[in-house]
Amino acid sequence: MTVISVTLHNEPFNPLALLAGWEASLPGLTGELPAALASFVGRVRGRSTCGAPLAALELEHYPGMTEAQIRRCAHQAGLSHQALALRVAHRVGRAAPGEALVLVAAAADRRGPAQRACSELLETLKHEAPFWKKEWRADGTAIWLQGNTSL
Amino acid sequence: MTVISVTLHNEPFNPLALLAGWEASLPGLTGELPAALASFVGRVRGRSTCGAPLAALELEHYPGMTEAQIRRCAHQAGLSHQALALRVAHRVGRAAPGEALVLVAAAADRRGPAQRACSELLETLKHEAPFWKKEWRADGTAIWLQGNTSL
Amino acid sequence: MKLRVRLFGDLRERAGWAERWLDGSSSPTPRQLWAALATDLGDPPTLPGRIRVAVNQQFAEPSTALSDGDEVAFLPPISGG
Amino acid sequence: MKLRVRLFGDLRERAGWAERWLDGSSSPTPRQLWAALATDLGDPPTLPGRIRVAVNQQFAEPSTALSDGDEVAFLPPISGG
Repeated sequence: MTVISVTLHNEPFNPLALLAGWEASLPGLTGELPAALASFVGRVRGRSTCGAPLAALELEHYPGMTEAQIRRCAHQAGLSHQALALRVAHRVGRAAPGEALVLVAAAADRRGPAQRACSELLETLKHEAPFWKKEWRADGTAIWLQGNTSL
Repeated sequence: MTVISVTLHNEPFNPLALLAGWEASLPGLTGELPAALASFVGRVRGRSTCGAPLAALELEHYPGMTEAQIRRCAHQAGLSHQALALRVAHRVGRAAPGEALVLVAAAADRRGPAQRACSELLETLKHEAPFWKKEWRADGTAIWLQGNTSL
Repeated sequence: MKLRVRLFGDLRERAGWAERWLDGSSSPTPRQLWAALATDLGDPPTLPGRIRVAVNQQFAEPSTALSDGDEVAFLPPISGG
Repeated sequence: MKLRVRLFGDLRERAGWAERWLDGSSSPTPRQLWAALATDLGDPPTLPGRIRVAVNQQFAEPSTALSDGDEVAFLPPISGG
């Protein structure tokens, strides 16, 4: 059974501080400090998808459904790859370039399962968790992104 | 050109503190906080490869060649996957269960390159960087591991 | 039959509202509900393939039979992470 | 010709030494040097495939021609990370 933790953040969050706190909590949750920890941090880019300077990225979500969908994605990734524990933190609201958008972390007994669970969870939440991104450009114009950036 | 940083640690090190410090240094090295950061932390297991309780893991290396080989691996992974920056920290000497063995981190502009560079670097350093592991068991016996654990 | 209808992203902005209780007596499925809403948006009545449907906060088929009090959401393409 | 010879891991422990300067006049390649060392280790003279060779801290073929002052290392199977 994978231990799953999901949080949404309406203000800037420090992903590596969250990661360190979560890892330190694992012995109490899974019985020991797992041998393998894979993680990913995504941040707001300084440029829009069309290359113009970006003023901010606005993240809309569907309160309730978004958290539930992330948990479903995590549950599935945990089952598929025998992860011991999974952690997702995601920003919502208006975020400035350089600020953290997402943290995904997977703890497992071996490096392969940890890396695969982290990677799969990152992909599935991008496609299955309801978030919408609006790019605010430096000139005051804004556009809604239609779907995800390429790998 | 990938910015590469490699350190070996003869004493316990805090991999997530190193990761946070390294990420914070990146704007000065690559011009901005990269949009994608993938990382892996490996720790000493509580059990030996044959399942017996482990007292400690001893890591021997080849001073000079080990660091140079890690840098070669990182250079190659950076070229292959367009990583902006790569970080490796590796323990040497006698390490207790739960202590960090290795940190590998990759910063890139997109999630795919960051994850692939991190994963490739972890695999290649396992096979191309001279480290040798000796398992010390609770009963005082010890064996040298012959090659790597499976993925 | 009352339905709680929710819109997100560019759909929400174009409609000018995020959430409404609507009478669903003549819209027993999300697909028919969309056809009724589309007029207001100035869109064709056919639900575009890119719009996903959620009923009671779970993804659902556009042909799902709706019940009184259901929450129906129309979701433009997701871009998370 | 003097060679700086280094052993690691179980090879080092079995030999009882980590580093020695040896006369390589009759051992112009790592393969021939191994054959000379193997007698001390009680091993057959053929270099096992699992042992890798490094010359001056870079991986090298067992047939590499050695020069005076070279550092030659015999590396048992690596297990890093």
